[in-house]
Amino acid sequence: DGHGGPYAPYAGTTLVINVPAHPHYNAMMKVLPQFTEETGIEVEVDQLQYLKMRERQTLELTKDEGDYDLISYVVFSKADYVFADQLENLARFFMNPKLADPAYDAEDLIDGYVANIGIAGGFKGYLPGATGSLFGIPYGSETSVLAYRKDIFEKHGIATPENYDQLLDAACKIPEVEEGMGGMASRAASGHQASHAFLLHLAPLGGRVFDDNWEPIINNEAGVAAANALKTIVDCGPEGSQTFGPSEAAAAFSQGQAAMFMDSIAFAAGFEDPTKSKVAGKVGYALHPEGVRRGSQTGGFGIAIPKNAQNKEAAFLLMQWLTSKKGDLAVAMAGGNPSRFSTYENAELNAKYPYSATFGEALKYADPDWRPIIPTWGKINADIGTTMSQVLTEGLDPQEALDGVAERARAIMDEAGYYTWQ
Amino acid sequence: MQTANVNRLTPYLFLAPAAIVMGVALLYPVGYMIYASFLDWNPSQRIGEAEFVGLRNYTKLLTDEAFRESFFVTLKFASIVVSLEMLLGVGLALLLDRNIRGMSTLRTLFILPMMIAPIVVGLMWRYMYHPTVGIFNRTLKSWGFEPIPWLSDGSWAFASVIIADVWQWTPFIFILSLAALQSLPQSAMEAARIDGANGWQLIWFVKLPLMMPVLIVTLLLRLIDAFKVLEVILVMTNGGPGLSTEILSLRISRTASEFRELGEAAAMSNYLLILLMILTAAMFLYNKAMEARAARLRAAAEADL
Amino acid sequence: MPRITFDQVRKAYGTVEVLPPFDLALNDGEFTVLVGPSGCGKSTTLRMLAGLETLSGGEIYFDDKAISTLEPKERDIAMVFQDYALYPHMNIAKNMSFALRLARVSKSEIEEKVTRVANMLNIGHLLDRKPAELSGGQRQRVAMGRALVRDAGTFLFDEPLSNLDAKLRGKMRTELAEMRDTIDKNMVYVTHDQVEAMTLGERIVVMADGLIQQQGTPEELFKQPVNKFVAGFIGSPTMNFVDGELVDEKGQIWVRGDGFMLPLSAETSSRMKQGATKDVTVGLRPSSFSQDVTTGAPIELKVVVSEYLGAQSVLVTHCGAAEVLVETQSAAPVKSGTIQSFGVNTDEIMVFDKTSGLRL
Amino acid sequence: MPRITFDQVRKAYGTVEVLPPFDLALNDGEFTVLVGPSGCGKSTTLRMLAGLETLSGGEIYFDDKAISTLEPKERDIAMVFQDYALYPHMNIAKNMSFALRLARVSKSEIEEKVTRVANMLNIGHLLDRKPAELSGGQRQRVAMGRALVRDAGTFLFDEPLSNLDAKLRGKMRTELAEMRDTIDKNMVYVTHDQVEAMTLGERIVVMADGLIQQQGTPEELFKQPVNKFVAGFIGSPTMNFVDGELVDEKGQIWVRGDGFMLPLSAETSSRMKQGATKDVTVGLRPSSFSQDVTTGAPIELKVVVSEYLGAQSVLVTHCGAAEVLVETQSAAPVKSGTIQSFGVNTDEIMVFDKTSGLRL
Amino acid sequence: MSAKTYDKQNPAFYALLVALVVMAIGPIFMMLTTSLKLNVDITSDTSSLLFMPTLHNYETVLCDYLWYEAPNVDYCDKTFGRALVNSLIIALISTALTLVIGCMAAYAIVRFRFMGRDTVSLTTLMMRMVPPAVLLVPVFGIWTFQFGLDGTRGGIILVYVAMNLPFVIWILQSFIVQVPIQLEEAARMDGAGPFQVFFLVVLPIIKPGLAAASIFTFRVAWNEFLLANALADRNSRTVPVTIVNSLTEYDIDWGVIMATGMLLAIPPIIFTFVASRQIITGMTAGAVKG
Ligand SMILES: Nc1ncnc2c1ncn2[C@@H]1O[C@H](COP(=O)(O)OP(=O)(O)OP(=O)(O)O)[C@@H](O)[C@H]1O
Ligand SMILES: Nc1ncnc2c1ncn2[C@@H]1O[C@H](COP(=O)(O)OP(=O)(O)OP(=O)(O)O)[C@@H](O)[C@H]1O
Ligand SMILES: [Mg+2]
Ligand SMILES: [Mg+2]
Repeated sequence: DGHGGPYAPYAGTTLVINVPAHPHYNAMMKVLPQFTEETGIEVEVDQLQYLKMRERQTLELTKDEGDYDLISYVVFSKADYVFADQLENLARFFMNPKLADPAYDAEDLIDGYVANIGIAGGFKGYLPGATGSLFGIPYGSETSVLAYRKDIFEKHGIATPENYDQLLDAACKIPEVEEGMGGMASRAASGHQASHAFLLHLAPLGGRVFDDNWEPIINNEAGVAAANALKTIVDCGPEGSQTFGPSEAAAAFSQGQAAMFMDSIAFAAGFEDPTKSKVAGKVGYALHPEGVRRGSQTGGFGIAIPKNAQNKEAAFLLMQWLTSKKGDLAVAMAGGNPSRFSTYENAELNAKYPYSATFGEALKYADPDWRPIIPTWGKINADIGTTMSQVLTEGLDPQEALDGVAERARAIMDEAGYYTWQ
Repeated sequence: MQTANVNRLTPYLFLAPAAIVMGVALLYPVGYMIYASFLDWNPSQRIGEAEFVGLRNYTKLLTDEAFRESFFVTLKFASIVVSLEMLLGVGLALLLDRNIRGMSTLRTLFILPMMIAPIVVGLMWRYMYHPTVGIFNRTLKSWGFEPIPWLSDGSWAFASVIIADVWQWTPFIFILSLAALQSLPQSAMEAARIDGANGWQLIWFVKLPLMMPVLIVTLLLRLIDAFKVLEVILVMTNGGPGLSTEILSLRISRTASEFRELGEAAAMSNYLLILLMILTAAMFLYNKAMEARAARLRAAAEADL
Repeated sequence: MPRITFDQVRKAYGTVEVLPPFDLALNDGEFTVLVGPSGCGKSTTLRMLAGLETLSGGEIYFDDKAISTLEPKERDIAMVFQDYALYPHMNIAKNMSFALRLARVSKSEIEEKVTRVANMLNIGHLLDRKPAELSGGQRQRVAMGRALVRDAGTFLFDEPLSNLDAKLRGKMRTELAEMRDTIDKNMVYVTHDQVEAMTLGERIVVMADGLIQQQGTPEELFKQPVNKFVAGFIGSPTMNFVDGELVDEKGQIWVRGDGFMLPLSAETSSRMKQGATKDVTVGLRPSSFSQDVTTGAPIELKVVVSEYLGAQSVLVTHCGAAEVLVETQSAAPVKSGTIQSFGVNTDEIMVFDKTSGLRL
Repeated sequence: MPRITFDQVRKAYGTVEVLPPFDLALNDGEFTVLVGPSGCGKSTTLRMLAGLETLSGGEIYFDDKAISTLEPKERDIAMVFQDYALYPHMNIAKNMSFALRLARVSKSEIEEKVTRVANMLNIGHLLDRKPAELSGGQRQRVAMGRALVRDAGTFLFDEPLSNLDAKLRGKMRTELAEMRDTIDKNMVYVTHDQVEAMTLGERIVVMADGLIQQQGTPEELFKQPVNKFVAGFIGSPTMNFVDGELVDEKGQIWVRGDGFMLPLSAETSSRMKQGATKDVTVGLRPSSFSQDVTTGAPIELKVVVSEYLGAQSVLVTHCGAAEVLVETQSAAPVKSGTIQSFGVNTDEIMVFDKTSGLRL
Repeated sequence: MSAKTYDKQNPAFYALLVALVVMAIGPIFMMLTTSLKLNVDITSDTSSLLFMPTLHNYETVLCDYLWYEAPNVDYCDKTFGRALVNSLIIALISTALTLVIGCMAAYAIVRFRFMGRDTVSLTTLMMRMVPPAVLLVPVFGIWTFQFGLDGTRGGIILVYVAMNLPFVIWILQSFIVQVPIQLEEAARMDGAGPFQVFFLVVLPIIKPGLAAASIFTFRVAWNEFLLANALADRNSRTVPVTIVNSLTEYDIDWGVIMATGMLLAIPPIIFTFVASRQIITGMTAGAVKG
């Protein structure tokens, strides 16, 4: 029915895709009708909370015939899915002239994201390298930026923090000068959230979880510095910070209970929505401050085609359409997070979302090795999370805490066979 | 003899649907789970691909500090909530065991908390415990008190979780105790009054001992459920801060989905199962023995008259 | 052992008055039985005495002391309940000693008393058992023992035998009667079974519908019932009532009814003369009939059913339209369907006012 | 109305044989009562007949047809249960018509039958009520009606009166007796109450411990019991048993025991002579005593308890160490504690072998 | 019954009673009020009991089922309405099936002395002990690879029936033992076959037990989350699952959550009011006689 070209054979197909409940994917929902209109391919969306989505996919991907043609996966699922051989290697599709769009311009994709989310099999197994190949494409990827209250900072003559010293100073100064306001709202809830918050500071302060030989080095000075930084931030943060998940932290910021918020760029749209936020228009955005280096979060989601998908070609077409220049711009305009440099440079977008330029700049420092994406990560992540939570709430000494984490992590790694070749 | 055949088959016919359903959808998975506890199995694998590791999961758990910690938290949680609930529930029942108008409506109101989905209960309390917008801290602040770190401090979080559970499940004990109280033989109570017992003596020497069988069953049911509380804590604290509220069932669920160690999760729940079964079996055997003794002696009594 | 007096005591539940104001005096040391059909208020009376039920009006005196506001334990009473009300969780020894323990009696004294009473009641070997491990009769004895051990001034019994089967009930009744003769206490005994009342009571209080109908010794009640209710209630098989009218024939008063005409004894006649009533109900006890027609006034009855019991037979007969029970000392069954002649002992004929039911 | 024959029927639960093999023939159209103490196997026998219990051996014949493998509904039997077993969720009409409805009898026919039977039993006005809304006696009648409506050849009753109170039981017993005379069906009636057995049974089968002790008419059982068990079981108050020995003095045989020496009647004596036993148990019915000492052999008894019942008294007396019940037709209560003389009707003395219990 | 009298109590007792009631249903009431508030009111610092009640949150939740275009619902998540239908179907069917099957089994166990009551009670307790978190993966695997029931309502119903059966059998047993065996014998004498006896005589008599059991089954089937989350696909998802899935990390909309929670709580609350007497007898029968 008039849909010509590469899409013709698939017109009328219904694709089922599984995506998280996330602002970016809410934006995607708004552009999907456009895809259907252009291609005649119907899309049904199954949206889930992202951790539940991960659980669901874990089960779903073991089936012979899956329900989903295209899935969006959390970045750390890459290791599990690829390791279990549950994702299609995208080479097959990019090699297929009937499917691959020559104008796709893969170079334009933000490389940190592609390395972090899309590629597996290279350096350390989860980073690019000669042996790596592409299993997914970043979509709804995020990095960390610093959101701060321009008005408050101006009022008290505080400069926008450029480095960690300034950041921590500001964080603790604000509660003193502005009554009832915390310095920075941060995630800190036990488990994944606390771990995430810790990692956020670990990379800029020069730390890593493992060295290149898989020996845990999380307990070196940089690690302790990161833990201390997090503790300072939480202690100077708004009331009840110790249990904040991202939503509570963001809410604290958007309700004016904190002067800073350093987390994913995905929250920005919420802060600027006056129906939900009291701080709309008062927020400034800056790069993640520098520690010994710059290294902002790489995270968010990628999209991939499951091995057990039933309409793989059509799914690829959708994937390609969504991540194409046009699709990326469209989703960005609808409030999503672009994955292409060109989109961030787009004038129209910058006009609509003034913070886009800053975000584009921040992306240059996105650190693909921000966290190790290996199958044992889930356990180590949880351990870091609970231990950090103990540091934050029970006054556990950071060095001691991290030594413990390192020791347990080594045991886990050992069991998983990472030291076989040593 | 066709009819005779039908007769002999009848019990099986009545039993068959339940047996089939339970066998297929309950025993089979449970057996599967027990088998799984001997495997190194991650959820991306099919069971056939998992490696058999014997008792490794069990021995590993014994040395796993987090597991031991959470085992301890579980015991602490279960014993505290159950004793609190028993105390409150039985106490309230004793207090409210009066002939007052509207008792049935009251009872209905008291049932409501336990009819609400655990997920919703968790959300509700999480909202109430919210450091700033929650009703508790708001009230405290408006009365000029320091807000309390309900969920952000280990001990407070543990207490908060307990409060929520006590809120939801005290009514259960209350209602069972009240029913038990109201079905106690009235004349035994009157006899005690005539024998000179005052209010407390009546409760202590007559009512409580007489309610004991019901209380024991109630306790058992509550204990088992307390070991299984999951959603409420998951939503409220997700086990935190630290491991302060990470009870075993939460750890099991996290081990399965977050750590992706199905074998270990199965081994953990088998530990829990064994603990509970020992408790239950002990109680059952004791009951049986008492009943048998009573029956024997009564038979003897009837005979010698 | 106080003398117990009910003074204008009444009881109402809400607006329903179950016991209109009544007086009742129980003599010191007497075995009094309250008897009456179910629901007539016997238990309520007893329970007010025990202090388990509040009074709606009036006062109860122990000697001269008003006790209606005292707690049960302050009244010095012991009670045996219909369902025994043993404490199921205590063994027999504990059950019996509960009151003593509450009263902080010394251990040795408790032990001594319990042993004594238990042996007296023949339950000494059961002291370690729980009530559930006893048979009905044994439980009954324990309930009794629990009361006896307390040595209270007044003993109350609320239908203590009604949960036993017929054989055991007979046996326990005899035991109670023996106890009555040996223990010298106030005893108030409630039952709806007139046989129990007759065999146990030194004094019987017959109640119906919350009203005391008559009180007196068993013999008085049997021989001199004040009204039709008492006459019908006491005695087994029950008295036959047949409608009739009084006929005065040459100074001899007769009662005449459908199928019979019986002369009244001189004593009864003399009382009849004063009353102007003509329409009466005649009361004839089944035992007043004799197969020997010569021993009394003759009457012909049609035997409908004959219940042969061995030593005697109970005949269900028709006298006109009315059903009349006749008890005979027959050595052999009587054929039903036949018409038989009997002699009626005219001394035992009672005459009641047809409307008020009062005995004339 | 088949003739029912039990042929070497036995019943065991597991290894416990509750009914050893026995034969029993029930005559066509007769009202047979199975009587015996609790647990002797009466219900089991009845239930095997009904088809509710399987036989462990032997066979039951209806006329010449073996029926032991038939389902209850194929046996043409109706049964009235002890606790009536009315369906609580159906009203009376529905209760009575349940069997007919299952058998797909036409509506009009059901209606007609139910109405007829209900009117006959005087429960026509209750048809719309639920069983819970009826009194005990009414329920009893419904239970009867439910059986009658079926018009079965054989009616079984398992202690249908035992749940009623004494008064009602007497009344229902009379009604049953009338029904027995009007309805001409096989009826088998189980009870443990000898009074019911005596008054209702045309033929009585006395059982004990799973064994049939004796069968016969009520009179036969009362006058000619084959053993001590039957003698003690039949008659109320129960027969007194006192140990004694036979003494032959100049052709007259006496029984001598602790505190008495009684001559035997000629007829009894003649049978005694054949037996060599000397140690015997003497059976004396309470009704065999008379306060008129001249009417029989004299005996002196110490009255322990006197139960005054109005028309008669039952005296509990001691004869040596043995307890002896005496029934007297006294017009006034007898004082307890006194020693009284009685005349014993020697014709009614029974003598039993002390060890086997068989009547001599 | 109108003559029933009540004891008089002193005012302190009533005060205590009121306090208890407030404690018991206060949180529920709070959920209700929160669900009637706008987000701005909910998260604002200044708490007040005076607010403009609004149905906005309910409009958001039920947007799919509104007959009008709700003005302030910018994005309509169509899944809630479908989930509500799923929940109802699943809860009702599984309850009905559990009752029938459970009742038959309980009957067989009580009447035919199959295995002891104790075995059943023990099994019940044991089954109650198995944490669903552990069953999750085996159940998913078996349902998917062996039964092919994954993602269907039937699959979820099957688990719920199996999960609830032991408890239902346990509770119903105590009701069935109370049905006098003579009733059944009477029915047999009246010519009824085993199934007629069961359906025409036993079943109607234990109605209260059935009602009580149904409430417990319904409660579980309606509220269960873990297994439903694993087994349901997007078409068969139930309400608890949708609630959890609407908790994003980016912005917790308390108003909408409380509204959803309220909607989820309403059916059990209604059930409770309708059948509270039965719940109590059921619980006590099960517990006391167990
Ligand atoms: N709590 C109560 N409320 C209202 N009426 C009551 C109450 N208790 C008893 N009654 C009524 O009071 C009357 C007398 O009851 P009571 O128990 O004294 O009778 P009773 O003579 O002992 O009977 P029974 O022989 O059946 O025990 C009855 O009509 C009864 O219905
Ligand atoms: N199901 C059973 N299993 C084992 N023994 C049984 C069973 N049913 C009955 N009995 C035993 O069989 C014997 C006869 O029982 P049955 O019920 O026939 O007595 P019964 O004469 O009817 O007594 P009752 O007058 O008490 O009804 C009793 O000793 C009883 O204990
Ligand atoms: Mg009474
Ligand atoms: Mg029987």
